[in-house]
Amino acid sequence: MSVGEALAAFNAAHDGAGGVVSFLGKVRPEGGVKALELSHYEPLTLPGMQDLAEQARERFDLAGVLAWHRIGVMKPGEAIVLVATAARHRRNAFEAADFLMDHLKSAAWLWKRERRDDGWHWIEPRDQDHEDLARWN
Amino acid sequence: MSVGEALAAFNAAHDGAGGVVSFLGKVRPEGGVKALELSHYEPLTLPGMQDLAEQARERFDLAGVLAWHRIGVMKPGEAIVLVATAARHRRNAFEAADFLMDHLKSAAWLWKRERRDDGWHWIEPRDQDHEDLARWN
Amino acid sequence: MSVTILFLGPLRDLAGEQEREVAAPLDWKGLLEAVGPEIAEQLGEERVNVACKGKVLADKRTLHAEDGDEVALLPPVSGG
Amino acid sequence: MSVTILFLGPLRDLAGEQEREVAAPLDWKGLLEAVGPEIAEQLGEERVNVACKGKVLADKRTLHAEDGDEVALLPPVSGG
Repeated sequence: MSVGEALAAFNAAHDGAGGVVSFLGKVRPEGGVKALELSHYEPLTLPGMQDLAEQARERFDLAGVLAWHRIGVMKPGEAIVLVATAARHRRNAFEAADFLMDHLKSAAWLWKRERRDDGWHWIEPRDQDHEDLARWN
Repeated sequence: MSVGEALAAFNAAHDGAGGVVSFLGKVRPEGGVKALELSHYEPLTLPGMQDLAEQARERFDLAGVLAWHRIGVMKPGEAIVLVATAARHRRNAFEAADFLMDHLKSAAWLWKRERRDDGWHWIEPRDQDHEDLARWN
Repeated sequence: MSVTILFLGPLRDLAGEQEREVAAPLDWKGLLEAVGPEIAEQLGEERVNVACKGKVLADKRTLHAEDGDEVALLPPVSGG
Repeated sequence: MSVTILFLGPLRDLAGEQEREVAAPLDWKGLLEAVGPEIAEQLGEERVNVACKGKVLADKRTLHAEDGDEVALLPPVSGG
């Protein structure tokens, strides 16, 4: 299922919601990055994402949540992550998508490395990512 | 062009952006609303939306902006408005989409009325909409 | 030798029509007379704007429409 | 009679392998010995977590893995 098909299905499934917000994150073709690899630990990663989606649903009174994260090797321009939120009011849908992304960036069981000309480098969240996450506490 | 096709084309056009945010606003099937009618004054509405998109592009350093607003009569569940923003960093893309929607809701040259059982009623922005708009000043 | 007055949004209901042709030239005083007391009262409110030839007037009281011009009466907006 | 230790993310590079079988049972002291000094140092850091049987330990020093259990070493994460 493509990103477009997933969003179309999500929209169709939430006809009654006034607003649907989506975020699509892609590998940026810059800084000499040739590829990105995301790895996970399935026994934790999947339940963790399900729990995160459920938290978002309750906290922002959502009609629906979609949270996808790819694993494996991705090339510049390719999709890494897709979230979508459906809510009665737009502010809730916006905040929930923001909340999901802040958590997926620096509080989900995923590990990211970049391949540059001189090989692979593990990436840790930036200070900005930690600050973004702290907004929700 | 459908909402899905528009978003797919927007994504494809902004391969280099790290993040793409979209907002889709639909007629809510509640409160006895049978239909919504949006009217515009083209000599002001279209240049106003173009100016708004350009403001968002500069303010949030966007790689791209999409802003669609339908006019005419719409039924519950149908799309009214679609915005999409592409940026290097996700926070900018989120804020720009939020900014666009707050302005389209209460500062664009559009007039909305609802048809309920007892006929048509003109809608003015809620206090919340005015407060949302004021955040950007 | 006429000016077209356009009634947008709820003003269309008050006017009972979408547009009206009136004699040119048309200034603020002439506009208030042309639209009748109910719409004139609305025009007195700060949040109701007036556009002439597709441009919103910074001060609607400076209206000066000539033959062929379109004057649009713009009540408070709501989109999305 | 063995426990599987999984090295996630950058710990995989430090370990030079993705997983290692060690003798059961395995406690915190046994883990530090089994992984070698470099990874033991990482495990001493607060931000490195340990999971046993698919559950993150609230206090990794209470580790008690038995035959057939999987112990995952979890360095700081980064997604998206």
